[in-house]
Amino acid sequence: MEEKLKSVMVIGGGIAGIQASLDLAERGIKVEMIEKNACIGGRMAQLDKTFPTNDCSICILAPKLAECFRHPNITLHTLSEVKSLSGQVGNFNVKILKRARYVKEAQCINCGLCIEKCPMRIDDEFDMRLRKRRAIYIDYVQGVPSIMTIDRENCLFFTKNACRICEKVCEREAIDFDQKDEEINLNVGSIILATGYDIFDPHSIESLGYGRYPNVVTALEFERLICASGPFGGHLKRPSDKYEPKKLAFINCVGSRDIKNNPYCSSCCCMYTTKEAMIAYEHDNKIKTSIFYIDLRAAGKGFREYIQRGENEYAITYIKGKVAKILEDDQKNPLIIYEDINTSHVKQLKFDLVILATSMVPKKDALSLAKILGIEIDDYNFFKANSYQPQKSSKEGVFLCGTCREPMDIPNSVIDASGAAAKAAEVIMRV
Amino acid sequence: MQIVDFKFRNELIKEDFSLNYCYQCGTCSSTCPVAFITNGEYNPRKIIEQSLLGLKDLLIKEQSPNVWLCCTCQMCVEECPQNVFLTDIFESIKNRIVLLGEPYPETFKQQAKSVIENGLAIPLSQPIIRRRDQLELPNVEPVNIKEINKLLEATGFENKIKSQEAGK
Amino acid sequence: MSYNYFLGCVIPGRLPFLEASARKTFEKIGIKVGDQAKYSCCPDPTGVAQLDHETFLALGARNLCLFEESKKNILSLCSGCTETLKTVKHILDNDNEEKEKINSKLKVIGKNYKGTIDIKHFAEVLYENIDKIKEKIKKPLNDLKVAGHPGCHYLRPSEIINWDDPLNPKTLDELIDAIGADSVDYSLKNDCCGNPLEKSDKDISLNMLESKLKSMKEAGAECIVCVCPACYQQFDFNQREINKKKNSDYNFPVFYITELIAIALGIDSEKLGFNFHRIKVNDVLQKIS
Amino acid sequence: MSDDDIRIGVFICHCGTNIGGVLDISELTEYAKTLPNVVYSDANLYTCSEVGLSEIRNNIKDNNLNRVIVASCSPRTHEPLFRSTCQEAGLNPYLFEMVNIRDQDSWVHMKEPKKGTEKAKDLIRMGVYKASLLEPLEKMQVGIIPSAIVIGGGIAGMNSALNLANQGFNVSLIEKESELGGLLRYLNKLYPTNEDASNILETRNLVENHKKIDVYKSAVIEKIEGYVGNYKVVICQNKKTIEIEAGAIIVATGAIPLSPEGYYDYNGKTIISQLELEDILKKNELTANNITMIQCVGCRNEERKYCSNICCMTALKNAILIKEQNPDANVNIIFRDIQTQGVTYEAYYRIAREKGILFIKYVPEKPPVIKKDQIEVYNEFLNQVIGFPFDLVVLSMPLIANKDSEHLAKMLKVPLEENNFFLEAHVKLRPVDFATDGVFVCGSAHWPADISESISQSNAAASRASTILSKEMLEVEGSTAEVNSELCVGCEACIKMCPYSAIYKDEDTDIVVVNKVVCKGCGVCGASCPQNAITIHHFTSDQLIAEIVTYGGGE
Repeated sequence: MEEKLKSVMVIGGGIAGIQASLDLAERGIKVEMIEKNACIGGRMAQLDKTFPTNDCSICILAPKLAECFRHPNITLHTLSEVKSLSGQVGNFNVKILKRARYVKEAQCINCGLCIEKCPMRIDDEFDMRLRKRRAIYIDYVQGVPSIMTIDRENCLFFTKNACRICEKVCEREAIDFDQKDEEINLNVGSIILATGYDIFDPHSIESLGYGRYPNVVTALEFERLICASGPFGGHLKRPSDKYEPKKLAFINCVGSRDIKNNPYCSSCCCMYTTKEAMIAYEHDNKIKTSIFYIDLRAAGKGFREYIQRGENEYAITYIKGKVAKILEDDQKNPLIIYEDINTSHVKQLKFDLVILATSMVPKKDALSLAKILGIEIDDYNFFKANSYQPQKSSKEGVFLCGTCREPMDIPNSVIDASGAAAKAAEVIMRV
Repeated sequence: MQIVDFKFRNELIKEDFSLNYCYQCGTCSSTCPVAFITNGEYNPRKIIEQSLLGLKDLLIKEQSPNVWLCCTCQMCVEECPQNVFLTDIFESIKNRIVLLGEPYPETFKQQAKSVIENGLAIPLSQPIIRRRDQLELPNVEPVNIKEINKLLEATGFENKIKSQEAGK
Repeated sequence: MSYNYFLGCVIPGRLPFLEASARKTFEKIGIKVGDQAKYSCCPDPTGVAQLDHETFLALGARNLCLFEESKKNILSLCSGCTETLKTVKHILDNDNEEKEKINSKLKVIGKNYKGTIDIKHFAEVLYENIDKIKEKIKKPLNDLKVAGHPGCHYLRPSEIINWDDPLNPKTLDELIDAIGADSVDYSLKNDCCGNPLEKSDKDISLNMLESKLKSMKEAGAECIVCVCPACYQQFDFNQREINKKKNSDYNFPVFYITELIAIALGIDSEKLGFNFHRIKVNDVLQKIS
Repeated sequence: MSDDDIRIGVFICHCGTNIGGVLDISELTEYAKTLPNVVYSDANLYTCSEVGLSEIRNNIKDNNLNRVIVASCSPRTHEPLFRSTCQEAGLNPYLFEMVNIRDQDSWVHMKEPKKGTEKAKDLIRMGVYKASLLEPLEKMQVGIIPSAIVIGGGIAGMNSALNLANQGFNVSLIEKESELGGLLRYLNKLYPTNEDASNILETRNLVENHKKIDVYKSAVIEKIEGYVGNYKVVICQNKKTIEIEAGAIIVATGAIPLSPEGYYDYNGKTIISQLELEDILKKNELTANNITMIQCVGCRNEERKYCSNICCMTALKNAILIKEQNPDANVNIIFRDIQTQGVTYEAYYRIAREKGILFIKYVPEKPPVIKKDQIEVYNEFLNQVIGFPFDLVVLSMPLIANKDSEHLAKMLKVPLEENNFFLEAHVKLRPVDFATDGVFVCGSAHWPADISESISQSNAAASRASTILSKEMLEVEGSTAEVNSELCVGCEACIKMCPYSAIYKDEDTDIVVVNKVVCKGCGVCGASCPQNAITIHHFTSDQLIAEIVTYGGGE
């Protein structure tokens, strides 16, 4: 094995970043993985199940998390962000800002004592604010690295120089308030971007009532509502009165294929709304679901049969007709007004819970990261990829994979990630 | 069976290019208050589809769905994800119905006659003038009708709106 | 540049008391608005515009020329007129071919459109002077429950009207709250009152009105406020029609926002011609004065 | 290993609510303690998480366990993880037994938690009895030949060959036709950039001139032998047989368009296929003015349920090209669901509408009908039948699996799915790998893919292959079959039965021998041997009998 091989920096610790890192590490190339959050796992960790196999998401992600965390060729930098880049392909110098975790990584065994005692209650981003977390927290139960992190914006010590209960209760003295942010300089031969995506906030689409009607939720909020590690422990309850909903409506293309919001198609909403409808049915087979769509897009392997199975075995009704107006009755039941284009009747239908499949949008910091790395972005802030070498960015030696370049589903992100690893390996082996 | 009329379709597209962008998603018919009240009998999406197919008979002669039921509230235009200007398209269809002498609601003709004769949709009647004095409102110098008629002659408004009752 | 009124047809010709409340309100808050002679029908965006686009532009452009000649911006008392005049200005300012065509027609009556004046809805101007209104409040309306109805042409098409949020409007509510009333939130606030449909299908028009009234009632409104004479007519004249047809008992007093502002500013209600309202407004007047 | 010093640790998993929501975990944990040789028993919310794994490691050390049982989910996804965890704690990975109380218990007995818990006790007890008889096994070491074989010279095959060669590996590219390029040779322009297909065809020169790539054209594969790291492929080129060795094989045999014969009375003149239209456009011979394309011809029906992914964009591309050439042409696309996912493809669909292409939605129950000079179709948007003239109809045919996929699959011993496309190991976890190690797939051989998808997948396959080729040695499973030479009578029943043909006869001793590297430990030979001469390590007869007996079966 050539020792003098340059390493590759993988920015982003979601499924794409993990797959790219594992491929490179398995082929003997060292990887510096940069993850902004306290744990790796990215968006996929928030999902309950994944299509088309309906595996539970964490069950197929956890082994990869563990493998990635323990792999000798992968160095994991969590709570870290890229600050600056110099040099060129084969010899990049990257400055990383590693935020202090205030927990000694070697000591903490994720026993959870500090969490019990911490007085603070903060909206839990991971659970889409459906639940509270403490100032000392772990992103999610199976998070890797499985150690706590102190959120200095909300911790009473940092805000009011008080409390420090966690320090007192910790039997392994793992808390260390004196830790400082540190800057690290890394020299790498190639860079892979796998920074993932954010969710489009449907507040701006007024007539759907998101934010005004409690029982109109986004698809990712639904994933948390129904997930075993979610706020209701796997029992699907609706936010307004914790009633277990029996009639669900999924609305596709919310914000997508829309010149006024995101003109592009987010690729996998038709599939994941079917999946979510299936899971709901599995929880309670008295549930009836309707999916409102424009074009039902299921072109991947086994996808069309998956949709047919949804229709035949999971009581899903597919209605062609985009919903533009939602009202609410006095029991907070959303009332959908839609045209069923098949019969061209315009009707109002009452549902217990409405789920909006909102578009995938680039991360808020995609623009600044693109500037730091000197790579081009498209009109919507996705990183611009070469048409016939989709893993190549506009800059030599910097590669792209996953939803940071275009909305795509998990199978494609995994393929993209291995593809980016191959291109990066080409550069490393040439250096 | 309806035959697609590409010539009429291209005419409509030339006048409102945004018609092309429609992919028939149903947002307009979902947000349209009249479509909801008439359970889809009045249907903006269907009128757009007929325009895309250039179905001149349905649009101009049979007028089904009846384009005159559009209450011009512009909700469809605000919500359309492809920026199709439906209300303008419906307006140009109605203009064609009038121009081609097809039947249209009487009330529009009455208002047009009043504009031709008085320059106002609602001329000042005596009781109203008395009320205006009671309310100490200034009387506003009336429009000179000759100038209006000259202008309307230039645009040929009068014979445009004369629907051929005789012919029907 | 100061304003001249564009009164339109319906207000001066059928609802002059609304004009009275507007004039007195603007006087009270110190905004001088002149009168423009010889203006014609704007023409009605839901009427003439549907018959012939060219006549629509020509008549509209003629009105704009009058204001250009007297170098006065337009302050319109009606949402319909506002939409027409703003649309004509938008088309002529952005489409030179159309502008030449219309100017060739205007040459027949010695006029030429340049595009030097602007158009404002009266509620825009009131909203821009909301602080003046608040200063001059004499009798706040001790949170009268008001169902504000912004109406369609006051907001849309937003590309042309360019005022407030076309799908979630706030300016009318703020004006109502500013004068001490309580703007009630009801589900169909953004829906059309149905008036333009009177010309094509009276039943549909009444059905649209009825669903709005039902939603206002559920929200506990005591009266209705609007900013367009067409909406005013629909609410004031047609509640009786619905009660006859559906034997319901809708009886909401209907006001123009300027009428309520006038009372809040302490203007004597006798001079505002409330007696001309079809639905009696006395018990609301009791409550607020 | 005598009976008394066996020390078993049982780790029971909640798996969130998948198990914990149904079975009584604490009852199971207590029950496990009562079983023979069990010295430690505990539960975890997620055993596969880092917390669960470190608990196993620590307990192996602290309680010096020499057997570990995890009662949780399916070995298929998590056994390798738990085995390597035991190994890290110094325990032979084969002294580990997994008991599936999720897929085979809690998931199927959701409505009967009580009975489910009892069943889980039986399963755990069987696991304990088997664990007591487990023996340590060693993993085999296998040498790797650092070169690859790519089967198929289309864009996918060429690109994966290029990537591997640029990574420094020797590649043999085998193409059955006389030239490289595959379907790409018949394309006129490529979406989404509408650039000429010949630009991408340049890849052929890069491949043919690359010093690390040997290209074998007009070559047919006769035989494929060997196993991961040591494949031997015999090909026949112009009647000459050549033997090629490689450490990994990439299948990139692509797919072929379904023949339009028999669909909408195709006649090759006024009713043609998209591929024929490509040719006409390439030669600039299009004269028609009223062109109608029909989508989903011969697929998304009972016979072929799938959507073929590339036909919508192909139709849009050709329709846009026609409109650019002749703006007055009337181009219509009769469709069911336009598949233009993503940023670029959706923008392409908008450009098509902008060019004035007319889209008409039909329903499968009422397909379009082609009359003498007019097409009639029930337009779902209008709920009415519409008609319009045509002088050219273009049928968008789906891609179907290559005819010789079945033969290749048998030689490679890899599975096909019901449409005869190659079946990958796991659609999400290992989308370009096969279950058989060392063999990978990319491009339309796996599923209909367009140019940029094929290139992404080919890079992915190259990367996956490089994870093997970059190693000198490879560890192979220890739980394989072994023949007891005293008992074997050489009847060869096992050789015929072995699905991986991992058994061969030693000519001089006339006794059969198992090639441990190829053997997957599936147990078919053991079950079929009349002499009971074959033992399957980790699933020996006495281990299985112990499980059956403790479950309550007779001797």
